[in-house]
Amino acid sequence: MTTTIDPENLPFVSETSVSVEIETEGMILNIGPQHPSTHGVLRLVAKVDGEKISNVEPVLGYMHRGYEKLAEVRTYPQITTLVNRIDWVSGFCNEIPFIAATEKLMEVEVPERAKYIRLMLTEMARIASHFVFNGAYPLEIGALTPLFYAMEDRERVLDLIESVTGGRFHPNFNRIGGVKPAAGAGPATKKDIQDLPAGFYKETRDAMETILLACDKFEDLVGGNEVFVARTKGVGVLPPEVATAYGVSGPILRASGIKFDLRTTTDYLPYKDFDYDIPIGENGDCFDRWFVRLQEIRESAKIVLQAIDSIPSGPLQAKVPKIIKVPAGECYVRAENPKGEMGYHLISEGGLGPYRLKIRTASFSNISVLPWILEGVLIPDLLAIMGSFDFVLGDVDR
Amino acid sequence: MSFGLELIIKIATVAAIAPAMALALTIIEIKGSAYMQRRPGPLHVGLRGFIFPIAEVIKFIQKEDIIPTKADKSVFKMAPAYIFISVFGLFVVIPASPTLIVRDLELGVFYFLAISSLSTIGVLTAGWSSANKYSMMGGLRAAGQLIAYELPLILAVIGVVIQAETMSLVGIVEAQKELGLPFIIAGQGVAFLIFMVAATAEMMRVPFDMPIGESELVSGFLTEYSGIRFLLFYISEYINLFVMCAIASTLFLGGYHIPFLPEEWVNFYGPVVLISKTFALASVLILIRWSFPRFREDQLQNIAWKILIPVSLVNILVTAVMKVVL
Amino acid sequence: MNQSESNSILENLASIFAKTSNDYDTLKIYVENDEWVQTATKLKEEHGFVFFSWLSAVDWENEVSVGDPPKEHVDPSFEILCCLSDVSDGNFAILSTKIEKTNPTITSLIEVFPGSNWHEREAYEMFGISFVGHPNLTKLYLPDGFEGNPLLKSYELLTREVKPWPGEVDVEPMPESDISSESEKEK
Amino acid sequence: MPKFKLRVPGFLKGMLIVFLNLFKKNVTVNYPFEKEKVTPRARGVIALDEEACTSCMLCARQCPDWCIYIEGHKELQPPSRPGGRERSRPVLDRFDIDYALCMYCGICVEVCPFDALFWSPDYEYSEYKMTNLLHDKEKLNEWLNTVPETQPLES
Repeated sequence: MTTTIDPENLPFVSETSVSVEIETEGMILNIGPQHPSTHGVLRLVAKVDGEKISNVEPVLGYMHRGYEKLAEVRTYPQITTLVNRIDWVSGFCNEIPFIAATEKLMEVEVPERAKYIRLMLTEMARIASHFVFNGAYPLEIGALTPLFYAMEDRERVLDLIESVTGGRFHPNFNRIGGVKPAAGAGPATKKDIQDLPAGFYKETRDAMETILLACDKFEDLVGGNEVFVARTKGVGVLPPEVATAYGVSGPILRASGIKFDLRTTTDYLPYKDFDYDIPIGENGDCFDRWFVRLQEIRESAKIVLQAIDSIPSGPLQAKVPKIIKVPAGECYVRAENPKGEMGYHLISEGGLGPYRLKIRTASFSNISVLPWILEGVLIPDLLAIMGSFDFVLGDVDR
Repeated sequence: MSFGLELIIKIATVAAIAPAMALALTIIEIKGSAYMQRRPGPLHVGLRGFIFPIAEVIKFIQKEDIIPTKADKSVFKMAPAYIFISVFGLFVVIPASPTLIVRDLELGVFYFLAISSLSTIGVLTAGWSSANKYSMMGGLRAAGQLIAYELPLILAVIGVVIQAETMSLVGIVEAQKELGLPFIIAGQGVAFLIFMVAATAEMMRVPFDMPIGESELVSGFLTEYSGIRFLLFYISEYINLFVMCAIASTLFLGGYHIPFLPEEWVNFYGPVVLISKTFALASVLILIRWSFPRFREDQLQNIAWKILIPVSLVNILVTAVMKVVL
Repeated sequence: MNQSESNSILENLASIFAKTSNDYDTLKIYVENDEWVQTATKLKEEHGFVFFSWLSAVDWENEVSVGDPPKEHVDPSFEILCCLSDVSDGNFAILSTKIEKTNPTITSLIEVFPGSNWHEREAYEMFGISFVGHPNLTKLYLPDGFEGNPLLKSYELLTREVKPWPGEVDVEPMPESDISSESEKEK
Repeated sequence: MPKFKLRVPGFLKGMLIVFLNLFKKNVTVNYPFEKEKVTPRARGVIALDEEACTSCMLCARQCPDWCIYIEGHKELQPPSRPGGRERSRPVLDRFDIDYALCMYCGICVEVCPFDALFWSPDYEYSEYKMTNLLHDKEKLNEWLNTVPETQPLES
């Protein structure tokens, strides 16, 4: 389409707006499964016009392990070991909703001390998961050192989890009806019921103090940096109604201004006995998503400190039959995972294993909003936005 | 001594100094950044890791040099040469003392600015010829960035030239000697900042390393290079760092001159002073590299066109007025 | 969910809809499959259930080749579940409808909740349920050349068939006959 | 324009933090030469106490990954009291754990009614070939002496 210029009133040359559309056909850029910043094996087929992305189509399934099918061939204790491998960054939090669902169906009353230990380890896993984000997100944007400081603080928390449960990533510490009672079930070991190791309280208090200091350091090192603020402020704004329509949950939803945290409505963990506030962001951009997670680390550290002071003593596991058969019934339990809402819809027909287990993971819905939010965005921003969604591919592909 | 012999000696010294300085800077960068991140860095290479760059050079030399099949072979092979030449060319004008200089050109500054813009061609051809979408984007980004930051570099240097009334680098250092104060204090502080920001962008170091943005473009125009070609890129990056800091210290920090040392010995302490000032500047750049994220493409251009150039023009105006007044 | 405290919303929900069940703190609303979209929009507009949590299906079958069959006889059909929740105090409701296996189709919720796009694609490839009105109903997880719907109860797990179960091997009985009868009993 | 309040520009604080870290002690452990202290409860490897095992097959059946292979037979044992009947006692022939498949969940250790399986925090048993990861009962017995005693507990 060319503009026709009539010779009489020739406009001043500089004002002739060349409205000839330079015909550029877009390029299909394959931000493939093997890419430094896709948090695992996610493939984005992006139609790119110069630097601007016209549309993005995520291709999933590279990490699909078929958990819902596996759950149908396993017994209940075996599923708890299977389930904490879904979101491996926060291993402990995946088991809680499944255990709560089975306990609800079996009407088992979990002792107080076991609930407190579960709550403490959930909050520690949340701190570990948010530290991975705190380290990896500035790496997406180009800052290389925060990753090392984040991993250093995270090691402290993982060592604590390992000293209690024996595993750093996959603790497998939950049993139906409470927490792992003893190293073995045999007569010799029955006597010494395992509990928190000696000196655990003191170590946890020091660790939480250093973590609170680390959060302030991160606020200066990353949040204060003008380049980081320039790269994340106002980038990838997610309005609240789009977030709820796509089922985005967790820190991303709270960053968009909705004060909704499943921890306030859970009844199987004693969150009501602690006072913590829920950080929310104002305009739902990448900076808010980063800042909400940083404040959540502080809240979780405070919760763990309060939990240590007020932990009751008592048994660790309720009376549960050796072979667990869950009575027929159906129930959906959801919990506040570090990534968002994680829920298990358990349909049991009284057999050794569940008839059908629907696993609702947070990152799957969080990612489904990516094609909407990545319209017309520059490539460097694509990474800033994707990084701020903090997803783990195990969570997405189940 | 005939001109030819003198030329050979000078070329030999430059050919010896440049890689040595590059290796020294690599050591500072790698071990320094490791300790900044509270890890020991390379340890088992020898001397607790301090001969790591030599090991790296040998590693790259014996590595296989892959040329992608669809690549534009001849251009692909020549690309590192452009950058290497442009970086080596800059050694001509760096004065280690009034006499210890390859060739004291009357238009030293003009020569320096002309040669330093040669590397844009090398980066662009490298990006284009490796037939890979990511490196093509890296190459185009590099072209945009280098050209955008040529201008503030030149305008910042003009302020110095006005104040020193000469274009030859030795003359500039002499001017600072009479003034008694290095130019960074005597009126050219703003120009120093602009020069350093523009130089960081020229060297494509963080926070301007969009062309080699590892998290997006895998490693920009360097993606397809390996073996000795990558080594040429790598070495010339560090020589470029040394040269830019050397020229910055010559123009702004008084080069080989220190106020209270005796004049006669300048041939002996001159190089040491210049190198120490250069390494100080380089370690500041290294510290910046490990504590800054990366700018986005359009922010990068905004800074160049909307902030650096206007400020450097104002700086020239102020210097010219001060020149007339004083 | 501590539904007991905030059961005011759930009470009037139970009253409005015909068939609901609320055991184990899970409110389930049974819906005919032609009112599937209207119920979702009603819940979204009137009751503030704006959060689209998830959508999936259950394959009710009597003889199953994987896991153990349902306790009492059940007529083979697909049950489609969709969980909606509000973002104020965390109440959620699960819409459920049954469709026969002969022609497994249902209208898609894409207009009401754009987020159901991927959930429906997953249900399509895992159960073979086709969603009318879905923009691009293609495979989400499975590679393109994959046939069959894995989450159906009739789809066996190959690895479990191929490898013999280590628990199968038993302690061989004693060579003499009289002892062997006693060990048979105690196994 | 947001109120422009004079404060130390953020990136200087960031650079100061990175610079101060230059002098702090390294946090990394130089693995082959320095070893990190492993917590006694770490689940490194499963050790087998051969005498206690009565090859009741419970662990092999409960293992989710099917990675425990057991074969045993029964033997007549001389009577404990003179004149008593010989007891038949199950003897273990083969007890292999395939560590290439094992996911360290610990169900076998818990479900064993005779305290034959224990956790030990030893983690240095990697092999060059995956098939060598199938360890027989002698190797599992060796690990028995790396099993720590029961540790003191919190109140």
